Amino acid sequence: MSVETTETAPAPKRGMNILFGLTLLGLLLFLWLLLGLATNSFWTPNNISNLLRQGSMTAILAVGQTFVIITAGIDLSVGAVVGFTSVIVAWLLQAGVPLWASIVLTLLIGVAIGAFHGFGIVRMGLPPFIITLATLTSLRGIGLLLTNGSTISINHEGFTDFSRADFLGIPSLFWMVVLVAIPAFVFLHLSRWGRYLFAVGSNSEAARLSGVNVTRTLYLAYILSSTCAAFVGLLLASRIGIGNATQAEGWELQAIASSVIGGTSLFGAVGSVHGPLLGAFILATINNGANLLNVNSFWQRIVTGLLIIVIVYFDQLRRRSSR
Amino acid sequence: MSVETTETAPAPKRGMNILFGLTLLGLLLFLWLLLGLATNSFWTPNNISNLLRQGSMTAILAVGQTFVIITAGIDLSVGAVVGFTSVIVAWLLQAGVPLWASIVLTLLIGVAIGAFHGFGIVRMGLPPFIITLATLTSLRGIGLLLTNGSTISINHEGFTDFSRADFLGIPSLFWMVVLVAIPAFVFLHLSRWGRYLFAVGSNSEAARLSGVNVTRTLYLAYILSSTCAAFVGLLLASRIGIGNATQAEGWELQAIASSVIGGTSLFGAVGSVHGPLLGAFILATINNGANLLNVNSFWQRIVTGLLIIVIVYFDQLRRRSSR
Amino acid sequence: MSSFEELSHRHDDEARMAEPDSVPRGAPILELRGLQKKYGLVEALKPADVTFLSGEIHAIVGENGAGKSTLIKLLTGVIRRTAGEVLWCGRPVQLATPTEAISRGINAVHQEVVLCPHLSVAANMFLGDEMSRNGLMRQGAMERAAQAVLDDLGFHIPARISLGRLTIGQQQLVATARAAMRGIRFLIFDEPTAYLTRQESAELFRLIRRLREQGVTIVYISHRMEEVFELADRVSVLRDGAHVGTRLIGETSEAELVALMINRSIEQIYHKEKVPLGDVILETRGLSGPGFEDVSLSVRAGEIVGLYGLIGAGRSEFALGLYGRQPLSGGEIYWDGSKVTIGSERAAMDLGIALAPESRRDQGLCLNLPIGLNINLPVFRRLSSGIVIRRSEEAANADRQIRDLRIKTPSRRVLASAMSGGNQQKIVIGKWLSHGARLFVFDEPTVGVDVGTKAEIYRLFGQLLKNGAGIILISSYLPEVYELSDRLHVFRDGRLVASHPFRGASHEDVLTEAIGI
Amino acid sequence: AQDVTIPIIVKDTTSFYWQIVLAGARQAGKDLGVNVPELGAQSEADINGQISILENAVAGSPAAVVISPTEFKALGKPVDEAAQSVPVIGIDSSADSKAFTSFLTTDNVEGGRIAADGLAAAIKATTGKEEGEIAIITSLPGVGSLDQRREGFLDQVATKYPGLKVIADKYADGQATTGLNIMTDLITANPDLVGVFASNLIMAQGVGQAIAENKLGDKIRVIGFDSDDKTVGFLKEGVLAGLVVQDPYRMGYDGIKTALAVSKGEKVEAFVDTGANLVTQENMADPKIDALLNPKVD
Ligand SMILES: Nc1ncnc2c1ncn2[C@@H]1O[C@H](COP(=O)(O)OP(=O)(O)OP(=O)(O)O)[C@@H](O)[C@H]1O
Ligand SMILES: Nc1ncnc2c1ncn2[C@@H]1O[C@H](COP(=O)(O)OP(=O)(O)OP(=O)(O)O)[C@@H](O)[C@H]1O
Ligand SMILES: [Mg+2]
Ligand SMILES: [Mg+2]
Repeated sequence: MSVETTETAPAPKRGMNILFGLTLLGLLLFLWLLLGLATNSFWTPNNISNLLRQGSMTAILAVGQTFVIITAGIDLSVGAVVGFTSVIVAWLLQAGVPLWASIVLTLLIGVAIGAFHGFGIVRMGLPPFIITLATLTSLRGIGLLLTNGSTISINHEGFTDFSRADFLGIPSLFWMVVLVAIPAFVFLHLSRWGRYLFAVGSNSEAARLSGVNVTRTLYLAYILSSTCAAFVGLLLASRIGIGNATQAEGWELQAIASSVIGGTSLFGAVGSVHGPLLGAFILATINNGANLLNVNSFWQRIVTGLLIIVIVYFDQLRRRSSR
Repeated sequence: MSVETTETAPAPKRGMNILFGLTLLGLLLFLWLLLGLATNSFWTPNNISNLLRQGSMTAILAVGQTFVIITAGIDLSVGAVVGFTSVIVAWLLQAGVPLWASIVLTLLIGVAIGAFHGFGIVRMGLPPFIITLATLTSLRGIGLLLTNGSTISINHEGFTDFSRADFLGIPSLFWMVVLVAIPAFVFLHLSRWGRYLFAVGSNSEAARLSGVNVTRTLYLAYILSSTCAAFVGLLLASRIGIGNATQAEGWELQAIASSVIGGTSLFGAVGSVHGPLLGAFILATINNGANLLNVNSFWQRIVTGLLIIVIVYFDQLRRRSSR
Repeated sequence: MSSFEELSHRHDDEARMAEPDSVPRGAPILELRGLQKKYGLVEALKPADVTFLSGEIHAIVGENGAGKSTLIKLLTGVIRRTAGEVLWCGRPVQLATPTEAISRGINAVHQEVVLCPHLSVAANMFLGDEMSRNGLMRQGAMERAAQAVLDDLGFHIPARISLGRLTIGQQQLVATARAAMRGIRFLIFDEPTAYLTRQESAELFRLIRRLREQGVTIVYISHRMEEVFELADRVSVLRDGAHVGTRLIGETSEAELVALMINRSIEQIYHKEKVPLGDVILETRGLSGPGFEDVSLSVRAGEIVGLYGLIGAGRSEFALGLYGRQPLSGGEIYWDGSKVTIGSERAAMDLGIALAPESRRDQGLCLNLPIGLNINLPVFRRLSSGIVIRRSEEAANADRQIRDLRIKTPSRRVLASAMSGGNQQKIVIGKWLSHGARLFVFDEPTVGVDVGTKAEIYRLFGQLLKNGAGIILISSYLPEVYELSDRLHVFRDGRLVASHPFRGASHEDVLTEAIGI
Repeated sequence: AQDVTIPIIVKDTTSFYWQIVLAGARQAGKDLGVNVPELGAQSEADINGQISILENAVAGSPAAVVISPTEFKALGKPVDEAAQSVPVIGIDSSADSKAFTSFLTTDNVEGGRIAADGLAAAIKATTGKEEGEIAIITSLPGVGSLDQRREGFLDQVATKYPGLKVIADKYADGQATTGLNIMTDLITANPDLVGVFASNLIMAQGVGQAIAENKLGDKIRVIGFDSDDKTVGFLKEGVLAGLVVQDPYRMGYDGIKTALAVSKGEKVEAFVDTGANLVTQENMADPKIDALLNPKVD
């Protein structure tokens, strides 16, 4: 694919990113307004809390995934990493390892998995799709082996209470999104490493000849993605109070969908931090609304699929017209 | 992925394809030899029949998937299409539609789904990953809605007996692979349309400038993939005697893995028909062997993941060194 | 009849069936009436009226971004016109798709090579027009035919290997052979000699003249004035998307064309600053690596060292090896007199080496990112304090390069892909000017660059030299290296075969050394 | 008109078993004039999904909530939390919470034991003794109720049937085809296999198909779990030796009925066992069993 300009995602004009962010925000607010009119329960503090909690984990995964997609890669393993790290933290806590150490070790496992992906891609020359697909398969197996197919209970009260707690009236899970999003924003949009991610995604040879350490940049992207996934593994373990290797199945696709709905281009070099966040909460709102409206869960799937098509289509349209 | 030459798979030398095919065949035979030594039951006619049956469906899916991957696309929906069409054929047979008509209608549904993908990619400008992900989500929903979450039994004896039948001592399911593979080989390697698939995957702009109808080529690739999936849906329905929308979950990843193990490049423009067939039967052999050796099924997952890495790595090595 | 003519004949018959029109030699074959193209608000081509006569060689000249490639893309059905009319043999035609253009016998060799790297050379030449029998392709026949055509044209390229294995220059030749096979009535060349050496250019000119003899109409776009005067019958000038005139070649002069093109005059193109030479900055001793062997040369402050050679002579490989992109297999590098090892691109940059690579598409630019980001890419480290980038400096640096190099863009935020070929080249150069260094390696820096900017770039070289830098100039354009280099090295088959001081040998001698006869 | 809302939350709406539970609940809603939103995750393994659905259901301030917790430990706290605002009625499986107002379960561990008994009886009927090699195939790892069935089965075999040897303890991936493949390979590798426990509907379908394909119904006895047309058909043909059948319809129906009573402040039974039964060719004509095999799903 060396000579095609037509297929490259046309890049956004000045302010386009922000404008698209606003369009998405508009869509989200519109959905909220609609649900507020259609149900009595949507705008209750309780439900808003629920909504924020429900979107949080996908949002964090989607941010991590976005780093990888910007480099024109993909990380299919994030769901498996979430399940696997939930097992790890449960296992550590059960073994009596102090909370802080369990958390640090779990995150380090995330770093290690990301580094392994980086190694596979950079040193072994494997396509990202394949190496992360392989990890996906193997990690679930290892997690199941560790637990012998069952679950590990977590009896650390402080840990399991965390996901239910509020701070300033906002669920702690949502605060975790903020905790991830702010440094992620600084990193991607304000620091030079963020620029390097875009450059590598656009043309890694040009980036390399410009002195960008392509190897390090790729490692970084995959490590960030896996670490975000490990962090979500911690949150999930806290939320469900157990470690179970089969959890979070298919979350990688949700994360990718959120990211793309948020304007990330799968061809690389186009993306932001706020986009995937909005994408994740749009998907969460659809599910939440469908539950409140008592929509058949099968219809929910159909609608989600259609909505992905519609949103991404309009994103394409907007970009094309702004050329 | 538009501007990098470095990332495009290096173009294979003449005869390379065949050589790689032989390497893979060697690997497959080696596995068979090993299993023959390790177990008493591997080389029984019964087990060989089973093995051929077990690999058949993935093999057909992988061939269809390969057409799409050669155009530098991907079809994530094939698993969902298999589940969905198994429901459709069960439903038609239950409603008393004659067998031939049920089969034709089911295959036509496959064609329609593929055409929809083509439409989304060509006309709406959606990335293949996204449109097929959306179909995956929606189709499962529609299938579940049709069956209300349950299964539809198939009482047509001839239909369900088919998958158990043998012909010349070879299971009919494997004959179906032959039935698909021969025209697929002629199409991909000997006809000009096959060449256009490679051209579009290599550089769609160049293909367009040469007068290749890129639109039609893309439609063709996705229609072939979906139709293969619908065909597998028929075979699955025949084999398990039910229609159930949640079946074949994750088969898309197996098909993609088979294809890539068989030497197809996810960057497009590199692939064959025999490669994915061998890939599918290698994966089937791993599962069959693990069952015969009574390996813990969790280990099975781990080994599969590792094997994918190893095989694709050696493929890369071989290609790089042959530059 | 040569195999090449046979093949074009095959097309000829098909085309005649599709298009019974024919016009006598010298009569208008293609007429543009108010042809216009807009990209959003950008008017890439203002309503233009141009007439092409059957059997002529019609040159088109103009500055970078003047709209030349746009015109070609309109004629070959790559893009659709915004307004206007095209008459083919006196009748209005759509030219909406490449297929339509090809079926009328119109074809082009585009500025950027557009072929499929994974397919074989033969498959590329026959793409979209395969020989087949009973629905199956005749692969052997196509390979033989393609090989015959390539041999006939004097291109030494095997037809069976993958196109991706050839150098850009060789790929360009394949594209040429292919177009010549198909564009049997109207054939357009968009800067075909950009990546060709002089010898190859000569081959190409012979081919073009031969085609004209067969009655083919040729449109020839180039920034090299001497080529225009050598080849063309008539010449049209574009300026800022507008057609500003057409002249018979005998009735115009280089000065007039340049004046029409840029609306100002330039005194001298090869502007050579006389800078006193300083100390040796870089010295290589017996450097070897993939594609080159045993190269020893040195560069002093204030010196331009020219590397000339044919395609594949190993100059680019030498530059990449020096720059740490590819591992060296032997030899030593001395920087300011002390031995160094350069393990990575970053190490080279930190020493003070800058490399403006050969292929802007593959190595030079992140096409789907903004111009500003491209220009700043090597210097983000300098533009950052701590973690964050100082955004005002980021903007200022990009804007300065855009201004200095006269990159034709409304803003630094426009994507590099929306720029014309020449403007893209300027971005690549701007990137390294903003980085600054003590040794600049320019690999084919003026490919596709218009005369005005060329002069500008040469003046910049002078500036760099005065600041105490040294330059390695790699070029396949002999007049350029010849006139600018303080020392000219000739490469052949990966080895340095000859060296001359400034104007120390004639053009012919240098060429002979490069070819090796 | 229906201003009383009682949502029912099942484990997996894509499974037939849970559709029967929903059908029972739906009927109860019609009979009692209650609005019954039918909710549930789309996989028994999706714990987080069920927690979110519970949260959403409670946010709608219903009169009560009926739930079948997908995992014992994980749903404990969410149920505690939900019970602070509405009465919670548990069905099918239990959770680590004391907040349930009432509880209608079938004991899955007990179901596993029943399967073991059924398998032993079937093997005895064919070979004359409770001896030989047997296998268990679990549809998916990490699913609470399947774990409990496996546990009950293995425990019962170990304590009561020393002659039966579990030579394979396999996990599939929730796909009938995988069950089928595992079964055919087990047949190949273990010619002495006499019995198999396929612990849910999908596995029973796949395993049954393998037995039917190889015509081994009289040599390898298979006990399945839950029922639908397909597996009942297998039972009739003798491909399957027995099915452990619960009463999902009643669970759904009584769940809503109990919840309504609770919401009106009436006193209800704190614990009801709806039971599990072994269905074989002999007793399948029983009216009571027949009702279990043919629930009124619309
Ligand atoms: N896809 C596009 N979108 C927007 N503007 C474009 C696009 N392609 C070309 N342009 C603009 O149209 C103008 C004419 O470009 P064109 O490529 O025809 O120039 P050119 O004469 O071939 O220049 P060069 O000698 O540098 O190749 C330029 O200003 C360019 O920036
Ligand atoms: N990775 C590689 N390994 C081995 N040989 C290579 C490699 N890449 C290129 N070559 C060969 O090295 C030779 C030198 O190519 P190079 O591009 O450096 O020539 P050049 O003098 O710069 O010519 P050009 O005019 O094409 O730029 C060519 O024959 C090329 O085929
Ligand atoms: Mg141009
Ligand atoms: Mg070169």
